[in-house]
Amino acid sequence: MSAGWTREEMAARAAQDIPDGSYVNLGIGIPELITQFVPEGREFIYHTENGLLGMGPPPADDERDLDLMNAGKKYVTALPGAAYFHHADSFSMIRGGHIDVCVLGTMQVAANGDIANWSTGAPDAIPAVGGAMDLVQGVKRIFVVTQHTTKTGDPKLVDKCSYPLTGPGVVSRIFTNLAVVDVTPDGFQVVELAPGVTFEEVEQATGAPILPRTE
Amino acid sequence: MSAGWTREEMAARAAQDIPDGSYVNLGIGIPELITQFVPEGREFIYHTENGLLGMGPPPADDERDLDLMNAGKKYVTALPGAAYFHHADSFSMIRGGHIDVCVLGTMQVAANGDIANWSTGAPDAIPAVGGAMDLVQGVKRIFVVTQHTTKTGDPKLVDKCSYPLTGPGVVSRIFTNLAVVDVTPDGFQVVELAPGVTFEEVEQATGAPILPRTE
Amino acid sequence: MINKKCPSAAEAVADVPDGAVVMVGGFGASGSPIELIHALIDQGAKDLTLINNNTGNGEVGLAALIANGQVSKMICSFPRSSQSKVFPALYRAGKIELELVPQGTLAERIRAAGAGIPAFYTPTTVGTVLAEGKETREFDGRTYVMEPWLKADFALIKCEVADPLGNLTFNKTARNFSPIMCMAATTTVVQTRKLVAAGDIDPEHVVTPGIFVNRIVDVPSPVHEDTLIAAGRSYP
Amino acid sequence: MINKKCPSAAEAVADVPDGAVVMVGGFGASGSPIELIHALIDQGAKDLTLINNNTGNGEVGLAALIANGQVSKMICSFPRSSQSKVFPALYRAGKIELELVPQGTLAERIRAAGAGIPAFYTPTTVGTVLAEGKETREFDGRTYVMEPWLKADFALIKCEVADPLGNLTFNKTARNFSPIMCMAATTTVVQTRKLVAAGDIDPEHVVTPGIFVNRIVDVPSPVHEDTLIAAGRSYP
Repeated sequence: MSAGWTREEMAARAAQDIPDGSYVNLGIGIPELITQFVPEGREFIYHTENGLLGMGPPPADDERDLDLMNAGKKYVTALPGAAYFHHADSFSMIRGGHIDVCVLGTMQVAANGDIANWSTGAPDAIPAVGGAMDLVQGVKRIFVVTQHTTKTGDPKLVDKCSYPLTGPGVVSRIFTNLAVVDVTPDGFQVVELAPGVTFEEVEQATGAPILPRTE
Repeated sequence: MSAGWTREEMAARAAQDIPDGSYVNLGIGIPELITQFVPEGREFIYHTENGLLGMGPPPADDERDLDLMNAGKKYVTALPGAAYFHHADSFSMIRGGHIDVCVLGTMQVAANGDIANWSTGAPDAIPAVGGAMDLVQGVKRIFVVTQHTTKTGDPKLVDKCSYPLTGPGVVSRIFTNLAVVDVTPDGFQVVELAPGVTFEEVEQATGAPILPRTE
Repeated sequence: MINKKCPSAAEAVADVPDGAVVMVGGFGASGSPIELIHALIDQGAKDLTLINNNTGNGEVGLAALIANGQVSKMICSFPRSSQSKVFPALYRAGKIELELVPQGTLAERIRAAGAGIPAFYTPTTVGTVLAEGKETREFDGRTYVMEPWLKADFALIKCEVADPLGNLTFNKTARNFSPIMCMAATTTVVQTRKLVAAGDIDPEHVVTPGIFVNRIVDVPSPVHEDTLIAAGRSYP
Repeated sequence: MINKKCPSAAEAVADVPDGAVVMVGGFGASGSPIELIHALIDQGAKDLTLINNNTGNGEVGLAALIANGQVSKMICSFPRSSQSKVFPALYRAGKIELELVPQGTLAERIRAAGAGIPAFYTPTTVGTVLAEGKETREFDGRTYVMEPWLKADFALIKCEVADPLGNLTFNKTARNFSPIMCMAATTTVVQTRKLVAAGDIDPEHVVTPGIFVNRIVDVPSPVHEDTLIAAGRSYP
């Protein structure tokens, strides 16, 4: 399927739905691209779990500070007006409902808003959860940015997650390469189709009933 | 009774039992005098509930800082090496068992270590507890410094407190004008008599059985 | 650029509704946001639940707000002091409700609200009348009381330095309850003695990160409760 | 004058017994007290329970301590990373136990230990396998899980500036778990890049007050895990 949004376009589309002045936590992968697509006239303040509010872009290689990283353990910078704090304060921001938007990648997301993005549940896997379970329970709005299907073509938007949950009923909106999809009381519903993509194509790539956009 | 210790001597005697390097919280009244009687070669670090570790003596009148007070709302100073912190951190120090010694005044203290020093329980009294209940539960050792009897001659060391408790079974040692008294599994026991005071005088002024000093 | 500055104390407290739960920073006189409290007196919201360690002194600030009949309930640890007359009189007359909370439990309940912790266990009050009716539980052989979080609709806070993003520092023991109250209120209103540009506060020295602050009012020469009382002042 | 300075890292960790619960500050490489960890490798205490967000990288620091067979149990939120090989191999071989704790719950359990709170409720893990077997409870119609405090016998911490009383500041995101671990351990051992006189740290800027610190080791030029790994180093 050549139609649809690129990774960059998915991030840009997600950025459109983040209000000006939001406190934002970005997961690893496509969500990180959002910083490059902040809409004109808006400003987001980035939080990273390991104790920084006001995170800036990566530094030049020769300006790295080994003690300034993000939760993904990548080197970052601090913008004017930044603040450092310890881990209990950092997760107070998360669990206390102070962060406005969290944008995550995922393995699966279900029609009821369940998300599974931390473990395949394989018996030989080393389980590792990090801050994902805190984020999905604490942040006001959970966005997911993800390819609509896996590399092998399996749907990532499903009726029920087969992988262990990160949190139940927490996702509000999903941005894929094919569409913007809301989690509604009636299940998935298309909000917007990517250019050149039909509702039928989305329906076929989705592992659960999905409603067309309301006219 | 003219024999016995003065207020200053009671404070000085209590100070003798505080180890060098202790973190100390002092209640209002006689306990405050302890700062004047720190034994030669020892150093105590004073904590005050409203967010200061390293509290120093009162300032000269013309050097008062209106934003630098202690929990008794008196103007104080901060010594080199002091630290300011917020109330949740301050009571983490208390409740988390980080303060070594708390010296309190009291209305009553019982033979099992119960202390009552926050309310007479009178129906028209405005109840006010402050940090007393946190201190008695959280600090490692609770000392009491008090006159042995009330102004009207009633015992303050009693079999059972008639006033509402601040905390049950928390007091370890009591310094009065007549004696130093331990709370033991067998009840009150004299550790030391004030100069010119007999055990019988202490016994008579005490509202509970009291054991003489072990030879 | 994000700028949380609000033109005046009056505008900053204009939307406090009747019946609101309002936290007020300060421990006694130290850290009390007098200008914001007086703006709330002018604004006139009624039936307020007030959260502060004390109940104010003299006839200014917190005491004046209570005297003005705007407060129906007080949540505090120490409602009387040598200079507090307003609250005791109303309390004895049955005109104001009191929820007495030990100081450390008050602080921890406020912090819990800010941290998304609905309840926790504490040894404080075990075996006293203040634990009556409360759920207790043993951990490792010791008894603890369960305490719920304590949230507010508004927090009125005084700080020393603020930037437009809401990063704050405080002055000495005027810090007290203020940082945790900033975390626990839906809308946090701060009066600052000094307003600086973003970046002027070292990120290592920020006490309250801006995420916990909604509105900033520039009050470069704040009055101090102690000074007002010494001068025999009353408000309004 | 009170002086918590300890002559060497070796002396500072000399009394860590076999079977001790040891918290180690740092988030990945940032804030990891390499010199103290290596001293603990030299010291040789066994059967340790280690608490850290991760499990170390490469063959230095935390990973080297685990590789040396001194750790029987790991409590962490994220035990694997691109450069962690030691823990995964031992875990798959059944030679090391893992208690997986979400990052925010790990931080809050540590903070609770320092604050004298034996248990608290959190929404994190509700509805997931990590809540299985745990007590849940509803507050205001939402379900929460009860979590216990997490204490340690020792904490090994890296800071930026310390004074002889144990007051500490940290460097940027190297702060992470360190301040709360200082609170939660019976004995807190800190390596500092800079040791200054009492009073040289502004009391407003102290991050960890000295009451939470027991021993300070002067390590003016600490090695950094990332640098050691890039150089292909291993320890011992």
